[in-house]
Amino acid sequence: MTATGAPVLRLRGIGKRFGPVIANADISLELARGEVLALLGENGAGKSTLVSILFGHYRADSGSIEAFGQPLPPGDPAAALAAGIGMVHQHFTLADNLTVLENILIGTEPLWQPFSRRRAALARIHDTAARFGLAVDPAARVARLSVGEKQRVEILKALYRGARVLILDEPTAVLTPQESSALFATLKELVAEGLSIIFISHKLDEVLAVSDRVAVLRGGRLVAERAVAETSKAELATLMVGREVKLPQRALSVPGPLRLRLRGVRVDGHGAQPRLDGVDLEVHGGEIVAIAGVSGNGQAALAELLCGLCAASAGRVELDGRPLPADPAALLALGVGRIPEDRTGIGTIGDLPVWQNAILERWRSPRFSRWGLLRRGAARAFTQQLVAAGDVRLGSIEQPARGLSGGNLQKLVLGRALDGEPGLIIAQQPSWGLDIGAVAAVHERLLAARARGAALLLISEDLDEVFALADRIAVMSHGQLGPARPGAEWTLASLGLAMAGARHDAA
Amino acid sequence: MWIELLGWLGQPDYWVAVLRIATPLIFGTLGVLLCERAGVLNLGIEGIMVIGAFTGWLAVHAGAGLWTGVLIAALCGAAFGALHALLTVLLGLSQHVSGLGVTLLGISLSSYAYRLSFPQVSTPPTIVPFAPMDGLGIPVLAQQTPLTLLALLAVPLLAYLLQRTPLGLALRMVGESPASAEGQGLSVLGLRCGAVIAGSALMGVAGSFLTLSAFNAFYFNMVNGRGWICVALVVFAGWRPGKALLGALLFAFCDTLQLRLQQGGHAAVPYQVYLMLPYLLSILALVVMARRAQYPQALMQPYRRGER
Amino acid sequence: MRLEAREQTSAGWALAAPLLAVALTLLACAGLLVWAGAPVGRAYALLFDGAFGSRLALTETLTRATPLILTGLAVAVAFRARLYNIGAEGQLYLGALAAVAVGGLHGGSGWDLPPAVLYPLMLLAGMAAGAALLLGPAWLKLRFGVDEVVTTLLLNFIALLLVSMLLDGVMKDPLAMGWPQSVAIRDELVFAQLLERSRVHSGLLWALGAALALWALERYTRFGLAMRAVGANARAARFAGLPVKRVMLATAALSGALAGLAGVGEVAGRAGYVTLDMSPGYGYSGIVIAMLAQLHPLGVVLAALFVAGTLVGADSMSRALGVPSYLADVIVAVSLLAMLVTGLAARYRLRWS
Amino acid sequence: ADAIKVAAIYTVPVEQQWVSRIHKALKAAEGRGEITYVFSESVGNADYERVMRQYAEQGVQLIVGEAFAVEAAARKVAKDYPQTAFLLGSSGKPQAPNFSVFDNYIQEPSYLTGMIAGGMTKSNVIGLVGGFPIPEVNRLMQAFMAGAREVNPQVKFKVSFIGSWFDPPKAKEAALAQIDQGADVLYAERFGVSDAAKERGKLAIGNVIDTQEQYPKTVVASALWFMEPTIARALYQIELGRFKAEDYGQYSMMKYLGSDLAPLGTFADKVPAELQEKVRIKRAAIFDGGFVVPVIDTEPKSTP
Ligand SMILES: Nc1ncnc2c1ncn2[C@@H]1O[C@H](COP(=O)(O)OP(=O)(O)OP(=O)(O)O)[C@@H](O)[C@H]1O
Ligand SMILES: Nc1ncnc2c1ncn2[C@@H]1O[C@H](COP(=O)(O)OP(=O)(O)OP(=O)(O)O)[C@@H](O)[C@H]1O
Ligand SMILES: [Mg+2]
Ligand SMILES: [Mg+2]
Repeated sequence: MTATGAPVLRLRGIGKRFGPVIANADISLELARGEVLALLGENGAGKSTLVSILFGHYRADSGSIEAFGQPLPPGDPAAALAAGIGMVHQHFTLADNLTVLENILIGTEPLWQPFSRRRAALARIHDTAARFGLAVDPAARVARLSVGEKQRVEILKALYRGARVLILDEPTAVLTPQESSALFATLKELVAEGLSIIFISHKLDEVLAVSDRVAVLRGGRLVAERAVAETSKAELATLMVGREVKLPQRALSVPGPLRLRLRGVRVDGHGAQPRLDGVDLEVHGGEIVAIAGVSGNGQAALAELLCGLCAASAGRVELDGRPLPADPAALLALGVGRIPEDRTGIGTIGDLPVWQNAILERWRSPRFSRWGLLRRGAARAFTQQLVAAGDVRLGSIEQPARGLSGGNLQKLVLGRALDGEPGLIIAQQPSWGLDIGAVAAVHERLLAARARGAALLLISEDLDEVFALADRIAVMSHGQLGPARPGAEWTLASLGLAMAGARHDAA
Repeated sequence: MWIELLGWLGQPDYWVAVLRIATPLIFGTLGVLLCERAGVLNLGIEGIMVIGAFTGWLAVHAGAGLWTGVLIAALCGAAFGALHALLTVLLGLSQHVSGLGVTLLGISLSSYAYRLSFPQVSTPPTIVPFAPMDGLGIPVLAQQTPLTLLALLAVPLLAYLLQRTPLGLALRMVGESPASAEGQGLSVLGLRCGAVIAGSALMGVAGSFLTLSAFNAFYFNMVNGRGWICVALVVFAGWRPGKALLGALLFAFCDTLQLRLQQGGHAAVPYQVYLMLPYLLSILALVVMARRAQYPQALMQPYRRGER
Repeated sequence: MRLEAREQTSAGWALAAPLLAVALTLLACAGLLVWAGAPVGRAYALLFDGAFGSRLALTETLTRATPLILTGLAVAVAFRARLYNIGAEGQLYLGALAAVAVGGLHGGSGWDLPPAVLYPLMLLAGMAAGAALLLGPAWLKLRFGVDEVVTTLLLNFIALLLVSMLLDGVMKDPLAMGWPQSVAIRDELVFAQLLERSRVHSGLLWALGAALALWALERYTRFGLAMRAVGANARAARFAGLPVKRVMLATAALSGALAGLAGVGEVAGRAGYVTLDMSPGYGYSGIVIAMLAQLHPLGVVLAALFVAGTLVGADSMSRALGVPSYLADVIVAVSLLAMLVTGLAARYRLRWS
Repeated sequence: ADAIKVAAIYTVPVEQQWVSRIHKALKAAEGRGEITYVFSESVGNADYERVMRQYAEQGVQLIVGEAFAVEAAARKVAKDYPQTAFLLGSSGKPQAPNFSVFDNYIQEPSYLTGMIAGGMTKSNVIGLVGGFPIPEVNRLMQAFMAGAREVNPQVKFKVSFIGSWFDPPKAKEAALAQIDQGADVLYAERFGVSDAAKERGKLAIGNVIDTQEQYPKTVVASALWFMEPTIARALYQIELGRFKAEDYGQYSMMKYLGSDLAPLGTFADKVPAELQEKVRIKRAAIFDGGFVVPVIDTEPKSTP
């Protein structure tokens, strides 16, 4: 994969502020034909902002963009599309209630055309899909697709419109290793056809494997550009964070008493197929058990069950020998700490101030309320302490939680869940979308909890994380859970195989 | 009583009445549906219908043709729709409040204008309304005015527009996921404004049916809550034009039945119970349909670019 | 041209916005006055005079504001928990009806209880009736996912028909010559007059008390926190262990009770008995007022005074000048819309690009 | 003498039949220079008392209006302003010293129109559409029905109330439903009924006002109400400075020229002569007291 000829994109002096925040400052970049450029940077470094400007979602305060030698009018996604730029957003922009076909077709036909050429469109979608290995069912409703399939639809959408430059904002954050490698295969095909790709990721291994060149942003500035061949993981990490990153080390631990025990657990779904079926699992104090698996195989049901959001229809779920209640409040009273997958949708309430989010799980506790009245002073003091201990970076604890970046929000949720030293911790994708500095911080805290004897159940699709943290690993497939075997008995390949087997069954 | 009921259902007259009562509801419901499919709740309908009823009638009274009257009602409805669009779509203000404000404005402004234009009347001035389409061979339809035919035609037309054309897809998309629409180069604000304005034009026509077809004069309070019924019917219909027609007909069916039951000498039950019937049935239907209904995901969510 | 969010809401604009809105309204409505051939300057002087310029004007504004404060609060608290209660109108009527059922003379309860017992009973009954009417839609929403905007809207019509039915039937005043009106409240239960020769009654104190209490509830209690949490993100609230359904139902009960209390006030403080046109849309105005106040309980008081004053003043002005009195409603509508728009200025600034 | 300052307060628009008669009488008095006249229409229940007080404060000498739904409040205001004369539509009694009442006691011409309707129906089904079943409406319908039965014992009635004072399309719809069920003469208590009759080529009987001009082939006869005698009497009393609480109800009766049967007009040749004769005799009997139309306030029901 080598770049040839004149640049397809040329960014000059791009600057963008959001109020007091300088999101981008004087960024100049070029992208060559057939090149894969990776954008790296900590959370909030300005990567998404930069590509949003490129695509016309935002209008830059300064600077200009040329695409294929022509100046690109600012702030106009239609113009970007016309110039052959396609974008796959960090958060999917698909309409759940519409079909795949409709999501792809939207905006591709003249608005006032009195009919829609669906048959021709279908043929073209099949063509494109076949050429790049992007199998999807055009008639399916998007709501029913898996995350990986949605990702493919997003890419198809861009390709269908004839994109020559494809921008992918953290495309692998939500994908399993299998899905990720399928995506990379597709990217290779694209580059072979002469497309250029800008690609944002926090996973350095991936970046090194896929891209030709890396651009590192820090605090909105372009701090370095490197050819992949001439750099290393360690150098990139240091460039991003501005200092060296130390990954936490997992000390040996001695498993304690049995805490959580599942026997023949079943959770019914909407259809005939149960979401969980005959699940057996044991987690002891002082150990981390990881559940790996392709998303959509029942991890969500397991998490819901253990977070008190749904009840088992058969089997037993026991905590310290007593049945586990299906009620979040009761779980909290028993000392279960929970870290949800979706920190903005479920973990926090964006409209409420940070301090109210911090005490939300303990709103009835006499520590924060007396005779129905809130003890605001105590709540604020508690929050300050949480923020300081977890290194949560924010303006003030009075600001609405939605203003926090994803990483900082995650640290807040983590602090809240770990407060009071829970004996059982359910952690779902705890480092999803975080930069390596933040990942290190999260892992450190989870390992600390293990060290003091807590039982941890880690539900994650990120195999790096699974290997970094877990004492024992079990694979979930089709609503059934395999045996939890010690981490050392697994290799990346064997784990991938077990998960891929699941996928095969599903297909 | 049941025999009597069957007797009524056998009469074409019964169905003539059903269709006549349903017509303004059909126009109004389609109008609301169009707005909501694009993501905008339009509680201005009650006022916009009054505006349509007033301006359409006023135009005809001043000498314009009936169809010109309908057109003017549509345009004035559209103008108030534009106001609602300005407030809710462009400025992102609360759709509830803006809608109620537009309703308040529509009603009070038409009352004020009517009183200034006709200060000294003792009986309301009348016009010659649309005549039934006697020439048409079809039994029940022949006793309706052309506006009813238009309403019936508007249903498949709107269904086709929404489901089968690029414009319809774009409208649905801005109601489902405005961010994706914009990501595909469409103007979310433009589409939403267009939908609100067009939907409001339909509401204006709904109003004009009352003064130009169902009746021949304008009165204060002419619309009398019919607009709110349309808002309910759209939910009932699960945002589908075909079911909206069904809902409007069902509502009109109850109303027609109610009028007859009252006169049947079944006086043991207070007449208010009959009047409640359509509302109660609507709620019941909502309960039955609720699980299956698919809300436009972005309904009532203002869209501002580059904000989260 | 586009709007850009301010980093901080501008206090200056927050104060200037209502004034600007009033100015815009007066400007916009001047055209209507000219059309009617009325002198614009004098008209507006009369408007102000009619709202606040005399003892009669002031007391009438307060009287009118009383039910508006309560319905405004009812809507504000429900909207806070994202329960879109459009049904305050029906709840108000049921509250009024329940008050008469308990406190009504001849043909009312007929209970031989001392007024000291009947009085609180009357208030409670009114609030319970209002609450019950909203609990239905709230329950349907929680249980079946039925949209409450529509159900509460429809229930307004049903409630009014129910009132009409009862006023024709069991609750009809036998001494009212067959008019559809309820029996009257017993004299001992009629709200005290706050000022001689005026209509201001102690319902105003109830309304102001309710506003203060609600403000304190939202700000200082854990239930207030739960309410806001549930309103802002019910899924997250459930995850955090909040009893979402109970909070929703409690909020619905609170909201309905406030609207019901408005009905009690109208019966016991002003009208004396229930009629079919007792409320000129107080429930709907409540929505407008709650939104003008941005759901803030104390703001509701100000917004209600503003709406009441505009209506009373414009009504009296139109009478003095012989302009059709529908102008009052036009002015209220325009000022509402203007207030909405100028309210943006505190949170956004205009950018030209 | 100076013109008397009169203010009227109506709860509905002045087009509404009932109110239009008061408005017309006052307009006429204004035209003759006897009074200065201001009015407020569509004044809601909650506002009625305020408007009364505002007029009273402005020094208006006579306030005319409808107290029906605001009886208690209106009487309170009258007590607070003893210098002002109040003449209000009410089903109640006058209240000393200054609160007089009137009502549209036009059951006599209603009886006569009933006779005409009974004679004109071919299907022997007569439809009646009303707003609410209140005494003011009931007694006219009852008189009308009694009149119809007198000439035609076989006649059947269909009665419906639309639950609104003002929804012409709905009234029309109700009337159409009655026509669908065989009614060929309709008692048009509300606006909208005559339109249904006209559209279907049926007959209608007017109430309070004469609308034959608008419906020359439809409206056979109407029971007219004249407010002029009532107003004249009140103004006369004020002029002399001796206005007091009185029941003005009788001034709406035929013998005071407060009501009458409208001329048959376009139907003069179409109504059978013998029927006309019967009506003429009955009318005379009412005038000389030989026949008294009973006042029945109960809600009229459809013939089962
Ligand atoms: N819509 C917005 N409003 C205000 N500030 C914003 C907005 N979007 C981005 N920012 C600011 O711009 C900066 C850059 O954000 P951006 O989303 O580009 O970071 P990023 O590099 O994409 O982070 P991540 O790796 O987490 O995706 C952030 O620090 C934030 O303060
Ligand atoms: N609406 C907003 N107004 C002002 N600042 C915002 C807004 N939304 C986000 N920010 C700021 O944007 C920054 C980054 O936000 P963003 O959601 O892009 O996080 P992120 O960069 O993706 O971080 P992470 O990788 O941790 O998810 C934060 O510092 C936050 O303060
Ligand atoms: Mg980003
Ligand atoms: Mg991020």
